[in-house]
Amino acid sequence: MNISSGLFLLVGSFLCVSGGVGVLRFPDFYTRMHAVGVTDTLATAMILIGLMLQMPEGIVVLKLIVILLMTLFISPTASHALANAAMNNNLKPKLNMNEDSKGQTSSNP
Amino acid sequence: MILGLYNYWIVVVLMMIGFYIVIAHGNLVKKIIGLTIFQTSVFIFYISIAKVNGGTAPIIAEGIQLYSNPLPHVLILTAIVVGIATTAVGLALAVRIKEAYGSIEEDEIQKKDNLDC
Amino acid sequence: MLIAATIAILVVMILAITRAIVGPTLYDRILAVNMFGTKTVLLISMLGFVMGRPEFLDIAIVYALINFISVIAVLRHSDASIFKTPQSAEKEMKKNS
Amino acid sequence: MLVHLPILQVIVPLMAAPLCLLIGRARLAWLFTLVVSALAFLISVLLLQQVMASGTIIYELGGWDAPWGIEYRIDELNALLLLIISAISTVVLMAAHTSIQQEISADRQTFFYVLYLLSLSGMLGIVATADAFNVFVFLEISSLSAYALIALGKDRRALWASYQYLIMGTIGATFILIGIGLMYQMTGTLNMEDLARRLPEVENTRTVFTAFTFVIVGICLKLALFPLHLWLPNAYAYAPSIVTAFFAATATKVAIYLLIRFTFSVFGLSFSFTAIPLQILFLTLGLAGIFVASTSAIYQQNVKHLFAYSSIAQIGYMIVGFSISSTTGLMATLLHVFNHALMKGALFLALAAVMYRIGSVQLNQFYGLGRQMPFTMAAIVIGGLSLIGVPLTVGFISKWYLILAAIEKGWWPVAVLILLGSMLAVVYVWRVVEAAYFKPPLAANETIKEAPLTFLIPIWILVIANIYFGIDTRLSIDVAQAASLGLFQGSHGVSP
Amino acid sequence: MKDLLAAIMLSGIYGLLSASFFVAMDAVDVAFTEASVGAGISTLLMLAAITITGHSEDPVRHKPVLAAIVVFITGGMLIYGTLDMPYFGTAQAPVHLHVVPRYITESMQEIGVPNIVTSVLASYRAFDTLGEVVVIFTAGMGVLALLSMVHGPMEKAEFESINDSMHEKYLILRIVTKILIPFILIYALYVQFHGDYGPGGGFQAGVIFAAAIILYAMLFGMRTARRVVNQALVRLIAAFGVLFYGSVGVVSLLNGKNFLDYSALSADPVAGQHLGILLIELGVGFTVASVMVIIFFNFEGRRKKSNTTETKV
Repeated sequence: MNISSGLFLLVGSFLCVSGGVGVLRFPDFYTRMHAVGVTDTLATAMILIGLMLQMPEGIVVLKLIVILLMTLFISPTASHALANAAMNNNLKPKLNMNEDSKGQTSSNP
Repeated sequence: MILGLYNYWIVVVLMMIGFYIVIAHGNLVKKIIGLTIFQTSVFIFYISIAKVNGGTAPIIAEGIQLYSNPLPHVLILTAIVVGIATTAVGLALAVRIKEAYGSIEEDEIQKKDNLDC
Repeated sequence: MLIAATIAILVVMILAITRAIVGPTLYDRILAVNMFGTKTVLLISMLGFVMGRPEFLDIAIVYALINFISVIAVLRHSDASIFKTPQSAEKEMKKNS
Repeated sequence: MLVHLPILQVIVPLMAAPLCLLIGRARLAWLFTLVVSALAFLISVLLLQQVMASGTIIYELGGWDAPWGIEYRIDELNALLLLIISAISTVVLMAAHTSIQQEISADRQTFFYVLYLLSLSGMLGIVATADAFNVFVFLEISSLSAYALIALGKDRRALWASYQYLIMGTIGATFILIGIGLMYQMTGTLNMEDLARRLPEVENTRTVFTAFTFVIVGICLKLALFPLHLWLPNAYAYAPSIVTAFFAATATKVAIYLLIRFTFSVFGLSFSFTAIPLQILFLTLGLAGIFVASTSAIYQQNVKHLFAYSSIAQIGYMIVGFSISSTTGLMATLLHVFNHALMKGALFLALAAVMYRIGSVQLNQFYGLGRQMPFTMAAIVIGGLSLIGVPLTVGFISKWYLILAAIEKGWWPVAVLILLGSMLAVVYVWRVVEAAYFKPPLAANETIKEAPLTFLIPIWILVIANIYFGIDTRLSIDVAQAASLGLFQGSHGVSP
Repeated sequence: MKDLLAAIMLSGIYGLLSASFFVAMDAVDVAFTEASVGAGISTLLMLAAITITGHSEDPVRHKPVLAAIVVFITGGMLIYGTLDMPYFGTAQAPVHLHVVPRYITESMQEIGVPNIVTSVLASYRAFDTLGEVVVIFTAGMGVLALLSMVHGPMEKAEFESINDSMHEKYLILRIVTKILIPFILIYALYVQFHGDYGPGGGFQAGVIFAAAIILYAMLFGMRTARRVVNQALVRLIAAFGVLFYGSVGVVSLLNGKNFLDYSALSADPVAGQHLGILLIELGVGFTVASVMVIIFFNFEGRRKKSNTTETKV
């Protein structure tokens, strides 16, 4: 039990960190969004499942499930709304990767 | 001594930041933000007082002997409410000032006030 | 393992704060804040287990909720302010991107 | 029910506030507020009697004994303050309906009364409680409602004044909160009596010293002690006239009470006056306040501003009496708290009447009003005389004791300076009198009539009180003396 | 940072961070409140405010030197004050030895509620909590007195059409929210009644309840929300909550006990305490939820006004 929990936590943490690095290193908003949106949901699920395996006690597991469901509901919705809003307000994705370095410098006001 | 008190020093630095924003910034909303930071830092200070090493949350459960001090928690619950109340009234005032003066910058309001006199 | 995961989450929180401070666009900030919120939910859940009293997960639920609401509020705000003064908002967008 | 008087004192206006919200009509709300305030006044009279007859009353809220629960502790000082606050509130409210109808739009009038009741109960709560944290909570109730009440003023400057007050007041309250936290950290208790018992053990620590400084600075911000007074003049000048009359007569008194309570009862006299050079500091600030504020008052064109600066000067007198730190000095301060409430209440109510008739309180609008509004102007004259300290008015009594206290201590220069300060009061009061009686009336104000009775009755109640307590000083002096003696005996570090 | 929006988001993060810190410091109830207030409600209010006031800040033109001096004196004073403090976390500090031991050891017998914070908050120091409720009520009244307005019919139709069209693009959000809201409300009730046993209580429940309504208002437009949540009724509930709390105290007065002495409520003192706590928490919940709604709706009402005036100009 403990080993599987540890495994889940480990994978979750790894995904978490990779998402974090992604949000810092990726060139523009949409790619960052991708990094966060993709890893976050899975990482959260992994970590929460890992925690569930830690302590199989009724109410705690129930609450963890509630949290899991909430994040699974909310996180993609928020990401979707965010991307939608960004798109609607004419925030252009960076399509040409060659201009990347140039864009990076100019994007910092 | 450093190990025993560093927590409080960090809180003091946070308080200073909040306090500085309140008195140095001219924007009325920014001042309110500073005020919340200032107050939140005071809350952190109170909660730090309450901590006992090795203690746990003050909700009685079997097999636990050492609890952290619940009294500061109670006080801070009240203080948080007071804080949000102040924030709400302060922001309401800022909104009204914006409507009446057309600005929320201290300097401009002061200038317009002097013209009124 | 719990400790390691907690540290990992803390690291990610720092990364998120960096992004929130650096910006550069509003949406990056919202994204970072949102991410920070989900990480806080995880952190709180972890802390409960680390400290041996996992029954306080209620707080994590509230965090998840509040996080959602504030993201919506920020989005709505940005919409409204763009609606209010179209020129300045566009200018801001140009300046930022 | 008599044993429950201390809590009823606070709880009656407190519970009345939400009830008042349920009353939609402004006129009914006013009547209701007036009745509630009168009830509070009645309770405070009974409390004072009870305290004078049988000493300190202790009331344990929730039935929990003191350091664990919150207790109310009413001694002579509390009873005196409760009496002042509820009495002034009642008298001021009599004129409220007429004045408010003109100054505040109809849909806000109910809120005005709700906030007024909240402010009243906040002040009463600060005075009645014996728990340091409870002080903070009620301080915030009274301050928050004060910000909103001031912002109800017609002029847009009221908003700005209120905002500045909010910032200063919140900083002050947060400082007090920090101070209470530090005290709590060193003693583990919040009850004032218990604090006083446990503080001497740790009084040489730097933490207690810091706690003391923060509490004092916080209170001084609320008190508008020179040089922290900058928020006060505008707040008083642009608030609705009724609010000004109420606050000028009570709000700073509550802060003075807190100052006395914390220095004498909680920290103890010997600590308070040796830890930092409080005596010389407050003496300097008090005297500086008297002169700077009185001088500024002379140059004001807005009469509300003028009397607001005068209030700051009067706070200076109270602080001087406080810093003398003898029974006579403290008694003079308490007397002045009582008397100043009477004079400023009368003066600002009279200004409210002028505001009602003319719609402005600029000095140049006062020309010739002596003939057109004889009773109102006579009230201003008597109030002004009292402010100066002319014999047969209350102002004389408190200045007399103040000078006596200074001489007792051998501080001749202070006595002389107090007299000089009074000369400045002559100047600014004279400016109003001159405008009202020795200038030809303005053409635009030809048709101005005397203020309606709803103003004249409360104004003259206060004016007559000004004269009555200037002649028959038994009540005020007895209570002030008892309170002052009680403070000195109760204060640890002093052999009784 | 000259953009207020960024500053507000960062202060929201500060709220979240300090709440996490509170959890680490064992203050679960405080963390609960700080999360919902510091990161939630106050961020919402600030956003609502800057929507009206604009979100750019002029560069500082003041005398930061003077401010810095004041701040450094204050900070130095505080650091000086910390020097004699008992070390962080020591169990021998006076705070842990006086007054509090009774709460920890006796509260289970005297009040019978496992959450010590709740027993202290709602019974030992119940009067502070009454003060707290009155503070929040005062804030509600203050905001009403400052921001409430009577709408003209013309103006109303105009701005509300604007307001509702704004939300059409958030279709998915609306659906998800529709699903979530009932659960949020149930959760609020859970927090309200579970406060005796775990973190939570009237205040937190009130905030969560209000958050659900605010969420609804944000996504479905103010007009719909106003139709669902009657403003006059909300005011009534706010007043009712305070009165309810107070009347619990008055009942104990009438039974010959001191104000807020719950043992008067029932023959068995412990049962009386339990009942009293339940009742006053309800009062707190009522007032807090309705005041939060009042505050939010009034801010929003102003925003529409400034929008329309600006488009007219």
